[in-house]
Formats: sequence, structure tokens, C-alpha cells
Amino acid sequence: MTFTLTLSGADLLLLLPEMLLTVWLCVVLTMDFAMPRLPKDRLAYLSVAGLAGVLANLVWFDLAGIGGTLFAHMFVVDRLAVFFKIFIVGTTILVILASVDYVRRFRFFKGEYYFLVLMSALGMMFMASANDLLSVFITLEFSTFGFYVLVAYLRDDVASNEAGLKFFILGVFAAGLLAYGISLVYGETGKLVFSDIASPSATPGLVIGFLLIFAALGFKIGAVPFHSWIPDTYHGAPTPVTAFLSIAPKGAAFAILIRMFFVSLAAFKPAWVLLLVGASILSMTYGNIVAIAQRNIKRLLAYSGIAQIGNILIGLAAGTKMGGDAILFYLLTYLFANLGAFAIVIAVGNLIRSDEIEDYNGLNRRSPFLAFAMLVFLLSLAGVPPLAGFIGKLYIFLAAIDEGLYTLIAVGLINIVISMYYYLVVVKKMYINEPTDPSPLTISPPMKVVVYAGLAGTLFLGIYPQPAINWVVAATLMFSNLAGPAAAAPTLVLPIGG
Amino acid sequence: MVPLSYYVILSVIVFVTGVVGVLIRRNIIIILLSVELMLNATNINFVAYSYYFQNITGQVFVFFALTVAAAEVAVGLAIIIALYRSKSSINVDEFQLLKW
Amino acid sequence: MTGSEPLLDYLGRYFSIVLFIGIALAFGVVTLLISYLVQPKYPEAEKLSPYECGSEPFSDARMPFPVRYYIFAMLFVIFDIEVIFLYPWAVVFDKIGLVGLVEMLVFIGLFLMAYVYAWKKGALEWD
Amino acid sequence: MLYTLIPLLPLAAFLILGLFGHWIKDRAHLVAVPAVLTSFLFSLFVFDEVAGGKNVTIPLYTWLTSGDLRIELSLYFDRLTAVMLLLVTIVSGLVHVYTIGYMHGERGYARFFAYIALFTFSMLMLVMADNFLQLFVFWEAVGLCSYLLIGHWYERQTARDAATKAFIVNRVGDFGFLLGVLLIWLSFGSLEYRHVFAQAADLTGETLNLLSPIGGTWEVSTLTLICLLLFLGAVGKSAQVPLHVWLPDAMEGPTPISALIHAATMVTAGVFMVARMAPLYNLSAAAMDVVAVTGTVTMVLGATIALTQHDIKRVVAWSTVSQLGFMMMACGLGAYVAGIFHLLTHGAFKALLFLGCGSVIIALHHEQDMRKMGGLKDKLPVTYWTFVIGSLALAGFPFTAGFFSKDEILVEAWSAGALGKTLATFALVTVVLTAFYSFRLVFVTFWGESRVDPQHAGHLHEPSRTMTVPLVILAFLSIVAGYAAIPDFLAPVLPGPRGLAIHHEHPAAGGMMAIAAVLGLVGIAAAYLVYVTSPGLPDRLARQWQRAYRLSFNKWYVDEAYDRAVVRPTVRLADRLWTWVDVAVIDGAVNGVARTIAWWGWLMRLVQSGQTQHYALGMTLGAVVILTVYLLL
Repeated sequence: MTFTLTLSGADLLLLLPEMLLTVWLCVVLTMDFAMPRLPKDRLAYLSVAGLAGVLANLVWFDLAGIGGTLFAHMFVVDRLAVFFKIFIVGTTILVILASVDYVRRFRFFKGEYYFLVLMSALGMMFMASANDLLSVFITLEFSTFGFYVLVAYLRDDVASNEAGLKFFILGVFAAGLLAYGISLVYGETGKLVFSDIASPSATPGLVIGFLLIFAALGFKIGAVPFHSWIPDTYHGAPTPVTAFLSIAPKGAAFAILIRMFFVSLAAFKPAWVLLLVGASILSMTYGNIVAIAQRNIKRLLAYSGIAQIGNILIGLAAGTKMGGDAILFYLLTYLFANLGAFAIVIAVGNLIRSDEIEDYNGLNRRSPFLAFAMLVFLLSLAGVPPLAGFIGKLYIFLAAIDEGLYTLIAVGLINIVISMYYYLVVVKKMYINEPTDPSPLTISPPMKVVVYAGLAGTLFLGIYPQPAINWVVAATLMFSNLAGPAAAAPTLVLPIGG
Repeated sequence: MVPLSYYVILSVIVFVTGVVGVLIRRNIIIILLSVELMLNATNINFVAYSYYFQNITGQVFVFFALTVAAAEVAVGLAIIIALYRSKSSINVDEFQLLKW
Repeated sequence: MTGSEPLLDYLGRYFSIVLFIGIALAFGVVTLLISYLVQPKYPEAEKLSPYECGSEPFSDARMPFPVRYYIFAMLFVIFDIEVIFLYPWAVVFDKIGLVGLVEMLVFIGLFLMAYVYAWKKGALEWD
Repeated sequence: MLYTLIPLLPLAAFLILGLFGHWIKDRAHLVAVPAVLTSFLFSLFVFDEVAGGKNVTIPLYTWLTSGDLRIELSLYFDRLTAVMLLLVTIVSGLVHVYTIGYMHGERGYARFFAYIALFTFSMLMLVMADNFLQLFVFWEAVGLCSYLLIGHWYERQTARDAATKAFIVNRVGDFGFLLGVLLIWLSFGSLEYRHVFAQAADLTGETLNLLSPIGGTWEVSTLTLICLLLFLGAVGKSAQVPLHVWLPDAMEGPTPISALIHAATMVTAGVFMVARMAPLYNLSAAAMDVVAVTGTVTMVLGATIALTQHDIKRVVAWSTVSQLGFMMMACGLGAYVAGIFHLLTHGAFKALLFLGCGSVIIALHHEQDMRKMGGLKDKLPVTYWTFVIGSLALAGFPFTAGFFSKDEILVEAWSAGALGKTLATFALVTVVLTAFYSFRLVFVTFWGESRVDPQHAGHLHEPSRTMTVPLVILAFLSIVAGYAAIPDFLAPVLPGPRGLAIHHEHPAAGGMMAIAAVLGLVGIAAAYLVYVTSPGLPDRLARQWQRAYRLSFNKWYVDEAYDRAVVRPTVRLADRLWTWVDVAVIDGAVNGVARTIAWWGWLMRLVQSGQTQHYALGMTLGAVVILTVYLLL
């Protein structure tokens, strides 16, 4: 066997965003230990500057339509990958800005915090480009390692330690499942690249293998029944880390899920629709119902996140280009609304040192801006028009209706009503209940930037979604050939009438 | 020559041992070791298949799996030390502050 | 699944494995369950002590190692394992030329940075 | 441009107040009032142009397109839109003016104006919608504004759950509505009114099997299903049985809001929607019957309950429920024109009544209990006279606006077959009840001896000019609106199921007019007998009996007999209806469902045991179950 290894300039160009970020995170780490006196806030802004450069680079990729594959098709740059990279980098920028106040509370290792965030972002960027199962495994683990440490970052806080422990044990367990699944798929096909393993016949080894891979990715996105780490980890982790964890890795995992289901498994759609419909129904219902019983806002958002993932899975279950569009668009709306909501939780937590929903009583009196922003974010998460979340849900439902997934849509709609209840409980506490301590709350400039960004995104995507829709439609162009209306719907979701 | 299926059965045994270990052992370090067993089952599979297909990809995967396993151990040990400091215990069922 | 002749063959071959997985899992679950249900739970100080009868233990048998040891161990594990990437590189070094060399230099450079970081942070000091 | 500005002006007012509210503060009305009044002027122009018979569609922008899906945001104007625009802008403008006085010096003055401007914008967009999605979006948006405004006075203990309740109950209706919209998308492949209406007739024979997911067979006409699902939304929004529970509770909000949202505009959106969808409903007799019967039940229930309430605003609120039922009944019987006509006149006189209540409440320092009022007519002359006019209109007193519109509905209903005759009979009974409770309100509040808390009795005075002027204007409209030839104006755009419906020459018309007028008068007279001639609350009666006012012996005796024979059973029945049907059954069901779900939440969270290995086990079992399903399937 012979290989030649050549890397042309064009090849290197494809790696440019990742290389930039790698260099930049080295710079951040070096500055942290080489200049111990440097205020650590500067590192945050330095990181943001670097990420802004990467973002500019990615936007250029997107506009210029630069694409290609590298390393024997392991690494792909196409518009889908670029979309997810922009998603991840954007999230990271906002998370870092939202972290500045919080990080001041740390006693040790303030600088490393930013380094680890950047490193996780780098891992997730690679995830977005993963085009075979080997790179799925490596990049998934790469991005998760940073999170293991970040979740347990509050060294003296028992909850943070415990959250780190649970995340770690379940995470490596999922990694074990993933690796074994990949080995089975390799055993059946002898290949690892997504487009090569699109085998024509489903053998049990392949089924078990893909199910194990799905279990690991389901763990990553927090879909029932692989969700159990989510509430505890979200609850115990430092809040900015929770915010990061609730958005970016899910986006990156969806990049992989979309490629896996739409490319490798396109031929088996009737078989996997059942799986996704089940996971979606369970996630929505379980997340929403249990969220009602929560008293901690982070746990509430954790369960609501499980339910939101259920909604996104509807788009995956649709299995069409429009379903893909809907997933991407929904993720965008979820980014702004969820990150915005967490930004409020971080801000309030910094000020009053509590994440209990009880302590949001009368927030409107203490800070009308925070209360209003939270209202917008929660209503967007609940899918109230004309906010972004409504368009996201509508898009998903319309994609599903074209595929005849009526049962799923009905369950989704009922779940919207249920979810309304617990979002409104928070709103009611903020607006109607009396505060125990009426002193006004003010927030710092970087925090304000994050909240404003969330508000702007939530409103803009709701009122004028067209540019974003054009963007996501372009990002999924490669799936235009996917099966149209309900080619062969499985028995569970019979179309009604016709 | 040993048939491929022997390797596969061995790897299944090792994998299931790992899974069961994760599920029933209380000591976090042993849980970590069980996860390593799961990854090693993967490695057995990959090497066997790689030989069977005469295809190097599987062996490449093994290299990376080993690296990932090492990194897992390192991060895991760090977390375990932090836990031990706060609770003086590394029994997994003593950490159930966060629930419901 | 698409039902066909090869599939049934396959099922036949894999059935024992599935059965095995099932039995093993069931064994784990049942063992856990039985021990949980059957075990008497009357913990008291005497019962929890290592020797319920006999001489009193005068210190914990498990001596805690200094934390330093773990840090060294972790660093060793990490740096050690990366060497495995050098072997395949060395095998094909003459075929992949300059690009391979530069890539390996970048790889080692990153490790060097990690090493410097650990050093600077005092992780290599014995106390 | 002119057309576009109608909704944009209130929106601009909202944005300005929302962004710079903390800076504008007490001058907020200088932004909001001119914006809405200008909108009103433009609406007049539009009315004039549309009256010429032309329908205008103005595309604003393409909201979203993706594949086959294409949703425009546009403004649609026809005669129905034009009259609704006038109603919304007039009432909104007057409420804006009224608010200046009512909310004067309150905290959140600017925010309040911002919300009502936003509400006005949303309501305008709702009536101008030209596709179902736009309708739905603004349908939700008005609900949201209502939510924000009900919760505005968070000082009040009782305001707390009212807002949430209103929103949740409405979401139940909206669930049906959205399902209806999705079904329309599925059946027609378009969401635009004109496409849907044009193709509606092609769908008449189509059926859907509702039980197919579980293997059964239950064929339902697609059109009927669409109409019923849409109607579910209207049931929520227009407070029809069984989703009416939120409206009376919503009275916890500030009174101008009750006038604008919970009387004149938002709650009538359901009726408007049914009328707008007339081309669909006309094709489904079953759906029409459901609409009519639901409306009638609501009408009777609301009227009986209004008899016994003590809170002044709740009486008016229950009356609104009843009147909405009346309109819904009209629409269900195909009398869309009459329904919308009554919607318009009702908008005027009910807004008037609410604002009148507001004046009383302000004068009495937020006292809402009628038993602590009385004798206010000399202290608050303007409020009193306008209130009387409003009540006359509500009671259907001859030559007021309410008389004409009620009569229109009754005549049309009477001519709509057997069902129509039955329902019209109920409506006639309701006319008596309506007249009775509306004048009970007048007599108890304004007549008789003052029972006002002496603390406030000394300085009772008419509220400021900004509050009385809107009352006078609305009183004027409550009379003249009946003389505008609105039915003839609307008839071309709202064809009933039996074609264009103008039958003023109907033989029953004159008789019905007379009967309704007499019944209204009977109701008023009964109220006069009970509450004025003998200020006869039972306990007080008993006390005066003991003191032996011999002179009035006979009168008392008659009155008590009357009380025993008529009033008490009615009161008892109404009380029972309220406590059993409403509180126990419907409220109970709504709360029960919510409680059950919450209970499941508490139970299911226990799965999250906190034990890491349980989680790992859960993941493994999940994977094994999925695997088993796949390998066995």
C-alpha cells in the first residue's frame, strides 16, 4: 500500500478557519501564563477578537461558496459545514461575552477558562466538518473534553463537581457506545466515509452499529432516552458553561446527524423515521411535563431544552430538504432565544446569587429591561408569534406535514400548549409577583451586548426571516434530491385521509 | 487461522463486561476502567476487521481510540481528585445532590 | 428492516450475540436488583468498620498518595500516548516528504506548548 | 401609502414608547393619541374608497418563502375590513383619550400606552389579514397584548392568575385554530383567503378518516373539520362555552383595557373570523349548527349569570359573554351581516358601559362592589346619562343602536328554519334577562340611597374632561350607529348560506321588532319594580318588616311574593348554573387537566434519581429497547 501526502494551498485554505482558531487559542493560553498580571477580562476580549476574525473568514467562505474535501474525505467544507461553523463561532462569541462577569468569581484558572471554551469551539468546528465516522469519533471527543473540565470548573462547589462527574461518566460511556457502534459499521462495510457506507442492505450488524452511534449522538443532543445527564449537568455547571453546552454541541451534533441520516442512511428512511418519531415524541412530552415540576430556572431550561430537541427531531424525521432547512432555521431561533434566556439567568445569578425561580419574583420592578428580555426569550421558546420561535416551529411542522407525519404534529401542538404553562409561570413571577428585595439590578456592558444580540436575533428572525431562510435553504442544497412527499411512511404514522 | 467470528465474539464479551461494569460498580475508578474495556473491545473489532478487509483504516482508528482513551483517563483522574477533595469518597452513589 | 434471505442468514449468525447481550444485561440488572432488595440495611458504626471482631484498626489501610503523584501520572499518560503517532509517521516518513515533516513539527510544537504550560504552572515541581 | 399607514402609525407609537418610554414618561399620550386618531382619519378615507365597491390588496412584504411555501404579509380591504377598521380605530382612539385621565399618575403610564398601541396595531393587522397565517399571528399577538395588559396591575392580588388563565385558555383554542390552518395548508396548498375561498367548493365531498392512526374508521368531512377547528379558536378568543372562563377573570385588568379588548375588539375577533370565513362555513351545515348552538348556550348562560353578580365590571363582563354568544348564534344561522352589525353597535355601547364603570370606579377610589354604590346619579351626571344610554342600547330599547342590530338578528334567526326559530326563542328570553340585569346595574349603582363608603362620599365628583368626552361620543354612537345602513353596506361581501340575504321586507320583521321592544321594556320594568319601587334586598326587607312599616304593607307583600315566585328561583338557578356548571364543571375540567399534567410532572421527575448509574442504565435500556424493536420488526 502506498500513499502520497500532499497539501496544496487550496487544501490549506479549507482549513484556514480552524488553523486560525488553533493559533489563536495558543496565543490566548500563552498570554495567560506568560503575562500573569494581565487582567483576565482582556483575554475574553482577545478571544472574542480572534473569533470575530474566524467568523469573518467563515462568512467569506459562505459568500464565495468555497468548498471541498480533505484527508481522504474525512474533512469536508461545504455550505452545511460553514453554516454550522458560523453557528458555533457565533454562539462562542456570545458565551464568552456572557462569561466575563461570571469568570471574575473564579478563584483559580480564570485564563484557562477562555482557552477551554475556545478549544471546545474548535472541536465543534471540526465536528461540523466531520465526513466520516473516524472524524466523528475524534471530533466529538475533542469537543467534549473541554466541556468535562468546564462543567466541573467550580472546584470548591459540590454541585459543579457532581455535575462534572455525571457528565464525565455518562459521556465516556456514550463514547464507548459510539466507538463500538462505529466498529460494527466498519465491520459490515469496511469503510467509514459517510457516502461510502450507504450500503444497500441493512444487516443486523449495521443496524446495531448505527443505533449505537445514534445513542451517542442522542446523548450529545439530549434526546430521550439518552437525556438523563442534561438536567443534573445543566444545574450544577457554571451557568455560562450551561448556556454553551445547551446550544453549540447540539448544533454540531445535528451537523453529524443530518449527514448521517440524509447521506448514509437515505435509503433506509422508512426504517429510521420510526426511530426519530419515537425519540421526538418522547423528548417533547417528557421534557415539557417534567419542566412543570421544576423550581430551579437552570433545570427548567434543561428540561425545556430536551423538549426543544424533540421539536428539532421532527425536522430530522421529515427527512427531506425542507426538514433540513427547518432544522437549521430552528437551531438559529433556538440559539438566540435560549442563549438570551441563559444570559438573563447568568446576569441575575451574578447579581443575586440564586437560580431559583422563586427569586425571579418581581424582576420587572427590579430591572424592567431584564424582565422584558426574558419575556421575549421565553415566549420565543414557547413559539408565540411573531417571534423567531414561532417561525421555527411553523417551518418544522410544515416540513413534517409534507411528509404526512400528522401524529407527530398533533403531539407537537399539544406540547406547545403544555410548554406555555411553565414558561408563563416564570413570566408571571417576573411581572406579577412582589419582589422580596426591591433593590434595582443593573447589568454590565458585555452582558448587555449579549442580551441585545439575543433580542435582535429573536425579533429579526420572527419578523423578517427571509434572509435567514435563504441562507439555510442554500446550506442544504445538496439534499435537494431527497425523497419528496411520503414515499413510504411507516405504519405508525399513517396519513389521515387524502 | 482463527476465524473472524471468534474475534467478534471476544469483543462482544469484553464490551458487555465493560457495560455491566459501568452499570454495577460503585467505585468511579473501576467505572473508568470499565469504559476502557468498552473502548478496547472496539479496538479488538477494528484490528480484526482491518485484517479481514486488508484495509488500514481500522488500525488508524485504533490509534485514535487509544489516544482518546488516554485523554479520558487524564480528565477523569482530574475530576476524581476534585471529587475526593470535597467528599473524601469516590463512590459514585454518594453523589446525588442534583436530582429531579 | 428489509426482509430477505441474507437477512435471515445474518440473524442466525448474530442471534447468539444478541442473546448474549440480553443475558448479560439481564444478569447485571437482576443482580443489582436482587442485592438491592435482599440486602439487610442496618448500618451502624461497628458493622461498617473493617473488622467487626478482632483488633481495632489503627489507621486506614489505603494510604492516600500525594496529589502530585496523580498529576505526574496524568501528564505522563498524555505525553506518553502521543508517541504512538510518531511510529506510523516514522514508517512512512520517506514517502510523505516535507509536508509530513512540517505536520509532525506542528504536532510536536503543540505538545511543546502544553509542556511549557505545565512547567510554568508548576505542575512539574515536586512540591 | 395611506392604507399602509393605518396599522403602521400605532406600530410606530409602540416602538417610540417602547424604546424611549422611560424618557417620555408622562407625555406618552402625546405620542399614542395622535397616532391612533390619524389612523382613524385614514380609516375614514379607506371606508369611503371601499364603499365604492372595490377591494384592495396591498402586499407589504414576503414574510417567508421556501419551496412551495410562500407567505406574504399584506393588507386586504373590503367592506367588512372597512367597518372593522372604523370600529377598532374609534374605540381605540377614545380609549386612548380616556386612559389619559384614568391612568393619570399611575406607574407604568408610558408602558401602558405602548401596550395599547401595540394591541391596536395587532388588531388592525388581524382584521386586514389576507391569509390564514397572518390572521393566526395577529390572533396570537392580540392575545399576548391582552395578557400583558391584564397583568398590568400586579399590585392586585387577584390580577395574578387572571392573566395566565386567559393566556392558557386561549392557547387551547389556538391549538385548534393552528391545526385548522395546517389542515387548510394540507387541503388547499395555499393559505391565502382568495385561493382557499375559490377552491372551497371543490372540497365539499372530501372526507378525512380521523381514526386512521389507531386503525379505526371515522370519516369526517374535511370542510366541516376545518371549520370546527377554526371555530375552536373563536371559542377561545370570543369566550364561548366552554372556554369562556377567562373573560370575567380578565376584568382584573385596568378598565380601559376591558373596554377596548374585552368588549369592543379582541373578543369579537372570533365573530369576525367566522364572518370572514363565511365562504367556508356556508359549505358546512354541520359546522354552522355547532356555531349557532354554542353561541346560544353561551348567550343564555352569560345572561343568567349576569343577574346575580355584585361586581359592577363582572356584570358587564358576563353581559359581554352573553352578547358574544348572541352574535355567534347569528353567524351560525347564516346571518353574518346581522352578526357583524351587532358586533359594531355592541362595540360602541359596551365600550361605553365599561368606560362608564371606569368612571364610577375611579370616583369611588377603585370600589367595584355595587352594594357599596347607589345614589350616584346626581354626583356623576355625565357618567349617569351616558351609562343609561348604553344600558338602553344593551337592553334593545327602541330607537337605540342595539335595538336595530338585535332586531336584525332576531328577524334573520326567525327565518332560518326550525333551528333558527328555536334559537330565536331563546334569544327572546335573553332579551328580557338582558334588559333586567342592565337596568339592575343602573338602578343599583346610580339610584336609591347612597351606600358609598363615607370616607369617599364627601368628595365624589365627575372625572376629568378626557374621561367624560369619550363617554359622550360613545353615547352618541350608541344611538346613531343603528341608523347607518350597515346591513345593506355589508350584505354584498357577506353572503349567507342561502345567497345574498336582505329581507327587511320579511313578514315577520315588523312583528319581531314589536315583540323584542316589548320584551326589552318588560325587563326594564321588572328591574324597576325589584330595585327601585321596593329597594328590596331580602335581608333588608325582613328587617323593615319587623319595624312594621304598616303603610307599605300590601306593597311589601306583593313584592315578597314576587320575590319568592320569580326572583329567588331565578337567582338560585343562576347561582347554581354559575357554581355547578361554571365553577365545578368547566373551571374544574380546565384546572383538572392542568393539575393532572403538573402531577405527572412531579411524578416523572422522580425518574431523575440523581444516581449516575441509573442514568447509564436508562441509556442502555433505551438502546436495548430500540434495538429489540428493530430486530424483531
